[in-house]
Amino acid sequence: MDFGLTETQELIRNSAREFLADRSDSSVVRAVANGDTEALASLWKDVVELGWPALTIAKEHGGAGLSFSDLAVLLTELGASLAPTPIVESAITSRIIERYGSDALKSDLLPQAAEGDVLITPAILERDVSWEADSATMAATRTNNGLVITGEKRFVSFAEQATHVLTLVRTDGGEPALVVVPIWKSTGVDQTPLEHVSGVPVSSLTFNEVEVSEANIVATGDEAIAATDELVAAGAVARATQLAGLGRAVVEATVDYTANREQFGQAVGSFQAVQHHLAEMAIAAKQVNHLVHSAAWSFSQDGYSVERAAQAKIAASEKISALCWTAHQCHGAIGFTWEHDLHLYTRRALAWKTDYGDSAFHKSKLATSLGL
Amino acid sequence: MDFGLTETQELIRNSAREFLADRSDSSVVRAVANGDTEALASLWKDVVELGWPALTIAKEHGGAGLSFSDLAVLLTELGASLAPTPIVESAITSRIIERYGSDALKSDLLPQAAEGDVLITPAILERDVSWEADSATMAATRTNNGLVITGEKRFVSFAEQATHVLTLVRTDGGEPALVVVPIWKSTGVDQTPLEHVSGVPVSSLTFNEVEVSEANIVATGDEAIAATDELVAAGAVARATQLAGLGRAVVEATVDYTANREQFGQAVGSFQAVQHHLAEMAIAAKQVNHLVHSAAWSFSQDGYSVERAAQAKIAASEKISALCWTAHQCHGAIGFTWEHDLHLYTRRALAWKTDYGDSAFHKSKLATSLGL
Amino acid sequence: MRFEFTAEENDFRRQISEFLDDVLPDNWGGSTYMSDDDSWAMDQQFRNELVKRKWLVMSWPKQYGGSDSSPMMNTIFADEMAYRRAPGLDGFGTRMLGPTLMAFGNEEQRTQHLGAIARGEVQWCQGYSEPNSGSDLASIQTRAVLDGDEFVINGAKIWTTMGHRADMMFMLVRTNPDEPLHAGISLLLVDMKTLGIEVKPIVNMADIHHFNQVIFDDVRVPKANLVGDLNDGWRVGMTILNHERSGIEFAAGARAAIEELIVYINNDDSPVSQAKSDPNIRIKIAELSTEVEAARLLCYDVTWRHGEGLEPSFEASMSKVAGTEIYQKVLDFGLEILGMYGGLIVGSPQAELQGRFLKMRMLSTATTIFSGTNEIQKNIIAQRGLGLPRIRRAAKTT
Amino acid sequence: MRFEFTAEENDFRRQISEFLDDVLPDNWGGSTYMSDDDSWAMDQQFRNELVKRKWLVMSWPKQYGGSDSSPMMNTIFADEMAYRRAPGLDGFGTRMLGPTLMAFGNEEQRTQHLGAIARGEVQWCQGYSEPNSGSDLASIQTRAVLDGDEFVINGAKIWTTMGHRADMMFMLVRTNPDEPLHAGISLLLVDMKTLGIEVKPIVNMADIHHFNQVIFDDVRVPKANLVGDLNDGWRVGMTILNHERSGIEFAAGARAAIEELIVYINNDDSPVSQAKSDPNIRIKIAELSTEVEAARLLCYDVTWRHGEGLEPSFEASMSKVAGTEIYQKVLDFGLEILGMYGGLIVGSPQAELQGRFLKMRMLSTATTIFSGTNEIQKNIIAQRGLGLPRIRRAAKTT
Repeated sequence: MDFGLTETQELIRNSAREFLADRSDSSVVRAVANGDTEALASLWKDVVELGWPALTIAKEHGGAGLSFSDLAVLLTELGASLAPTPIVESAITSRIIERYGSDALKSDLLPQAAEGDVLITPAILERDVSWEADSATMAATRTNNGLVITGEKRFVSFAEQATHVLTLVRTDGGEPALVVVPIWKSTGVDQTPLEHVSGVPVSSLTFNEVEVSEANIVATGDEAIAATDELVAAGAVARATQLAGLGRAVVEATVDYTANREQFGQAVGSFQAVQHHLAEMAIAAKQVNHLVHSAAWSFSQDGYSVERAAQAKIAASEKISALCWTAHQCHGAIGFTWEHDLHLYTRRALAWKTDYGDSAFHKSKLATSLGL
Repeated sequence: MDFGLTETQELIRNSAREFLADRSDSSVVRAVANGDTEALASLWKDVVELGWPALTIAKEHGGAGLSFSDLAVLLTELGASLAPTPIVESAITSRIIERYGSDALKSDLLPQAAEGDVLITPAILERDVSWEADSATMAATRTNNGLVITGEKRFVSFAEQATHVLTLVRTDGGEPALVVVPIWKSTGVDQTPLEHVSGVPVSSLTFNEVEVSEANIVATGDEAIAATDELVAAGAVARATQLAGLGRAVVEATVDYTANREQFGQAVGSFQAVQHHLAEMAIAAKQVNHLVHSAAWSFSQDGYSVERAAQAKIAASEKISALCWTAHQCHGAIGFTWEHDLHLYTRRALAWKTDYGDSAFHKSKLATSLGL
Repeated sequence: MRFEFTAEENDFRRQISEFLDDVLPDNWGGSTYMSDDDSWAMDQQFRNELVKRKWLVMSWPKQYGGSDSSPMMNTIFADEMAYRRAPGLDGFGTRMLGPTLMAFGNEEQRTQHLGAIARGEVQWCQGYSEPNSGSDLASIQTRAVLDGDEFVINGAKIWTTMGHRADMMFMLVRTNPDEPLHAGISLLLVDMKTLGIEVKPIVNMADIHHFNQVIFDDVRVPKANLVGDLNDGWRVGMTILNHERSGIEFAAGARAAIEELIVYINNDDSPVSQAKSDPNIRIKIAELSTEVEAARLLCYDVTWRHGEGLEPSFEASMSKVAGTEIYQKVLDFGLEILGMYGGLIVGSPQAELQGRFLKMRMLSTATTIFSGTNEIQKNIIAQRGLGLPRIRRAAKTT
Repeated sequence: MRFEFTAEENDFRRQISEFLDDVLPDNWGGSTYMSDDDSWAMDQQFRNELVKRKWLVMSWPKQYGGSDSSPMMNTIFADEMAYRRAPGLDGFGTRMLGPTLMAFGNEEQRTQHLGAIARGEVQWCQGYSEPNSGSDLASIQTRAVLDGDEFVINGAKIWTTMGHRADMMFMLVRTNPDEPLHAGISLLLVDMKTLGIEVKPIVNMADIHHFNQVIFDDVRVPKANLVGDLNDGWRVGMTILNHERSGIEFAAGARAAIEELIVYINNDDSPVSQAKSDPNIRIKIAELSTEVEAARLLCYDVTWRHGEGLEPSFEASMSKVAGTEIYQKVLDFGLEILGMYGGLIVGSPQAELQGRFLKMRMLSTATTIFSGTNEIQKNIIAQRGLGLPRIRRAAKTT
């Protein structure tokens, strides 16, 4: 066991902190939440420049070939800064294509993804908002050249910025297929932008007889289910890792506020009730931090630990949003204002809590894995 | 709404407090827990003298004809004193016989129950310890004269003191029957005394071809199920009411201890963490108190509120045992000793928490009742 | 003990309910998410309806235009109104200032203000909190200096709900800076149109403008606007805070939310209708509805005590803690049931239950903070309710 | 970062496990519920086995009979032993006194005591708490007065675990009554057979005799038994408390309990086997196992910090709080699963899982109280860990 950062990881962390402090302060977060797509695009350009989308893509495909564990270090910083940029979407779709896709598809897409020339985002959920791969119903008809897709996917993050979606369909025979759809070049794809608590772009997409070539099929049958499960697990750990960073930032902000705000002639943070709130918040943040890094460690080129992924998301979903609410309690009235940044964290925590499976979903996965 | 006691209720409360302070202090509770059956019998004799078993039995059957709401006032005091005496068992079996039994059975048993000449205790649970009436499997064969019973019932309170049990069997045709078995006069009934956390006698009973006359059948078929459901609900509310009293007593004892124990030059009870523990305990105790009296009020001669009964037991089961553990935390080391009385409350709370259905059982009942 | 309402009480509850059936729009989700002029207009219109039915100040004595109705009737009214999220109530005028003027105001003040409140003609706001005095109200710094027949006020108030709609403010000011904390404070009535008052909006985390900061720059107020004695404002002002606070609105809001959720998941058209057969959801709803009932009974206990002439001081703290905590829990659970839909904002395409649960959860954040944080309420319960001692001196805790 | 153990560490864990497979009785539930002579004999026998394998003092330097094993190896050892509820460990001698003598003892004291501890020949106990000094240790009143070459001790210690089995005690005494709290305290080593010592049993709420009260009536102890400097005992004694405390035993106990429950409900012979398909039970087990893993990682973090030479002070408080709370929760849940069987006591007919969960839950009550209550641990986390200030003076909280 080693809870310390490697040299590479320290480098990632320090450069991320420096960059994000400058380029993703709360004014940028607020601008993007207000629909400023230029701010978002500009941040993405810089992020590409730093090589973050390339981080975990194999060297042979133009990436840096770093591990999911290394990525996790970056994700905590992205979480702490609430950076509105689709690194998670990019990293997990790249991973699934790398692990399940054909050599041709990999050679085609991964170098472009590493360069930021394409952005592939997952499109999994349908009307029943279930993360269970089995529940996908979007119809795909087989043709000589590939598939023709008709149906709807909901809650697709950064769909407005994405060039492709990685989506799960069900073909005529009932067989599932995981497929990359180049939405920027396809006809028949319509977007409905949603107004979402996350403060980043989220849309629903309708597919009306959208043609996709055979080459874009990543996996079919049981393999498509396994790949989707892995996509969801990777997304869950990534969101949990962002939540870990977010939680750390909220603890720090709350310590800072309560140590300085005075009432009854005392720093508010000297009252035992507030100290105990903060002690419990700090324990929770540290626990989530360890669980997410343990889960991230388990993601290798051979697979991942279903248990650790579930535990990371269960703990992050429950503890970090609860921690945000307790932070509000410690901040009192000032934290209830729009002007104060605290609610930006709370909103993002609410979004990430549910994204890629809420705690109930992952508890059920974990229970099965524990032999129940 | 009236949260105050009626004159009758004040009388019941005051006389119960006075009597129990004298006759059921912790030395008596400890003696009975150590198997002193004479102490138990002597307390029962006095309790009969006071007319407590007769309290809710109708006047026409030799009782006092008071309401379940009046009984609840007595039960809180019994709970607060941990009095080891089978008033709950007596009261709820009397109620079910009065509501569902034949006139002959009522005229036979109720006056004797009121006088304490018979003691009827419920025997519902089997090996799977389910309080669901439908799950009873103990076999009864129909004969010309009645039933012949073979099987086992577990966790029968005060079976050693009881003259009769009120038990649920399943006849050859699969039809359930609720029946009074005079175990003091029957052959084929064996007792296995259990060692139980409650500190009162609890046994398992085996029935080996035990003959019971037709006249002792209280109800059959759907009516037997309904009667058993009501028995369990009444037992649940009664135990919840005892828990309410127990909780009140533990809050009082903990206030008393923490207000006087000093550490760091302060009364322990002046620390905000301890004050908040106690504030939450006090809220819980008051909530449970109100819920149990609301539930008890709903028990009339026409039936009862399924929702209120469930809510009372859910809250009492969860909040009062939790409150006891917090009391241990506030007491520190001294409350961890055998010599200190606190664990007597904790043990009884653990027993009552599960008796007549734990919170999970009643939540399921309540959810169904709420239309889910 | 009697755990049911009288026939008269049930009848009254029915009347309110029928009235609300009539006047509330379909699918009414509460005015809480409308901070615009329309919602203010609707509030005014509702208040007129309440005046017509003689409900607005029903708890007041007949001589001031009320009906001398019992505390139980008043709580039933508040319960039903909050349960339906009805607008039109006027907490500041009818429930806070009115009773205070009856107790401490002089004849002229009563004549001038009570009738207007009873007729729903005037909107009051409350000037208590200051930027550096939140939980610790006694430390307020806004000064009022007597200059001839007028007080001259300088300072700032904050968290002034409805400050931008109000005609009048009742406010605590420091009239004697040499006295220790509580002793140098007075209560003044101030016309919001007086020269030198500036109202700055504060938008809350649910993106709604309820609060304001109110700046006082040499604001001159007639001496006659002093309520009670000079420097006795702490006693007068705290009476306002303690008056008839049953906390029923939180339990009522929780009850409404949980019933709405049950109906919602039982509707097969709901995209998350599978929740209704999920045993974990069933159990959780049972648990929450038990807590709601537990909180509700605490409120009616406070009301009953009030009717019996008993002092319900720490019991009100209990009902506030229990009510606000369960209200937040029920809303959290609503978001949980809604899953990804819980993240959609009011007005978003594909929002379920109009996105109201998210907005309500945001708004509910304040309930455990304002009117005395729940931490302070627990101190009150422990000290006033249970008689536990205060810390004697600096604690050495480690 | 690396979230896995080395091959060597895994191998060592396997060795311990195989050893315990060999020597533990079938269905072993832990010596915790055996307070009789048999369990003491078993403990002694196990300790000899540990000595044979060179595990008892493996963390000590080679010069004192140890193996200089790493903190990580030590925690793995503690983890596995606690997970199997194995007897034979000697916390007082090997983990508390030994390292303290290495740091503060003189050559003679080391020679006299370290070898005996390493060979498992002597049982130590700890004399810290007093009837009026529990959480507030610095207020101890037991006096030791120098009289020639001897200290004369008068007073009483309480909660002395193993006091009735111990050969020796290390104890805090007040040697300068005029000094403020911490400054007048010294650490003495005392032979329990010395004239004037009376050991009175205290039975705990689980009906087990672990604790004792120890009365000192003019007990004469050689001056040479002073460890460290006179009146420097607070520093010496606190080192004992802080030494290598990872808290892994609580997480290990919780892990063992939850795994046992999973096996138990998966067994169709179990009367409560319907629990395995109850979605609420499934969810709850997933939740608890997540919490157990979260607590376990905190312990290994403390261990890792220790190995890196970093100061793990408030991190140890975190692992203590998290470990003890989840341990109690898991046991509560075990009783919940057992339903009515949860109420049966060890030895009762029809008891399930030998009635052990009830006994363990009773025993676990102490874990959140002893070695610094969890409330005090949270103060430490807030103040030492997060840097929050202490109260400056009496707080006016209402």
